[in-house]
Amino acid sequence: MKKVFLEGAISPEFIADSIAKHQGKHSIGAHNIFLGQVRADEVGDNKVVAIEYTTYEEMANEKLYEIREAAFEKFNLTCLHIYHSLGEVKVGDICIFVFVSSPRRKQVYEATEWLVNQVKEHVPIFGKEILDNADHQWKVNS
Amino acid sequence: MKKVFLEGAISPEFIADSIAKHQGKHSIGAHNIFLGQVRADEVGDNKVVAIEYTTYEEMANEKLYEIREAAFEKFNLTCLHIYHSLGEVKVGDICIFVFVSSPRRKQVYEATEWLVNQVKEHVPIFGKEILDNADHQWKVNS
Amino acid sequence: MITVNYFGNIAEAAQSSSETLDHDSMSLVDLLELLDSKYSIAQFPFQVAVNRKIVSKQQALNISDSDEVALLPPFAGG
Amino acid sequence: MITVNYFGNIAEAAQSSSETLDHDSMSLVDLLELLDSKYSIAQFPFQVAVNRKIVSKQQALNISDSDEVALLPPFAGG
Repeated sequence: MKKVFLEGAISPEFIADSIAKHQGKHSIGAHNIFLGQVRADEVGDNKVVAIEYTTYEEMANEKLYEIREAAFEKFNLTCLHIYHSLGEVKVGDICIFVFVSSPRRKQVYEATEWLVNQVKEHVPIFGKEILDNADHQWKVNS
Repeated sequence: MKKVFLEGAISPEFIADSIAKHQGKHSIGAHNIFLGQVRADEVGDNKVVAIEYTTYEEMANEKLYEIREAAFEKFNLTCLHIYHSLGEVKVGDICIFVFVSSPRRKQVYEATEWLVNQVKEHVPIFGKEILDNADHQWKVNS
Repeated sequence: MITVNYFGNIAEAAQSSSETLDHDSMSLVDLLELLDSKYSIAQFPFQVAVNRKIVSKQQALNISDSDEVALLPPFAGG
Repeated sequence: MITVNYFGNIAEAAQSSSETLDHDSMSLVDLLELLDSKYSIAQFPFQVAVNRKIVSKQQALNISDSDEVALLPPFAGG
């Protein structure tokens, strides 16, 4: 089982490394990458400055395994990777990285979209939005 | 007018830099990235080892400008970038990089797909597939 | 001993991320009533997972010693 | 003087990426016939761009001095 959860923000360098690792696979013709970035949403007179993520990791890993298996059934993929932050991720930083590779481009967009939606709907991850006045509120996916 | 054409392969570091440059824009919540990677396709008994790209650059830039404008009309995007290699790109290396950013994720997948298809259909780029026996053939998009 | 895990705003209300209840066995419905009497959890939207599978809060399910119960507020990944 | 740009396998057939023809003005159809007589371009699939816009090969178009003509094989970007 691959590791999905990383402590803190996902760096551009981590993403570059992941891309580089796929350059030895010469059957791949197309990659699609989704990145979620923490937005400075307004909450009344205040602004979100960071999100603190927690998870129910044992259940999350079971769900992620099911999602991964289903994706390989559903789409023609060479490989796929899902990474999600835990702990604090500041505004402008990246908290989710979904990476799909296939011989041809046709299905990669849909596969990425499907994976992101599955993670949002079915994986027990919780987000505490920290505001600039030090208050917080609990994030709910829309 | 932004520069689209780059000499040689597009490196993972270049992609990481592009991502990092968007981390100061705090209205962005979702990025989608498409990468095209040169495949070692079989051609009879031989294999593709590289593609040499050329373009009719003046016309390509006009077309790319139209495509960019149409994309901003069509989708709710904060920004978009298109990069394409010229010259030799070896198997496993990246020859096209399309990068779309938006406040929310909903449209980013479709926007990327649309942009990649527009570039493939309407931008005058030509690809000479170099085989491992030093022969070549001219690539045609499917 | 039944273990209950709390997350998000429910962990906040319980001031704890996990606790072990001094019961060997009880129905899920009774367990949720007990927890509501302690932490007023009924005010929050949440789902229940038993042994890492989502179950209905009304399900006639007996929770015993080795079961792992979790109260899960709305998911917010991504 | 009409400038014609060649790309891909047509540049290969013409052994050149661009040439200037010693004509002040001629129809597109005549120009394409002239080029076919020189390089047998009719064997290749291609589109024609005049001043960077795709035009039909049959279009009744007069090509003159300042026009930029290009013969474009199938696109292969990406």
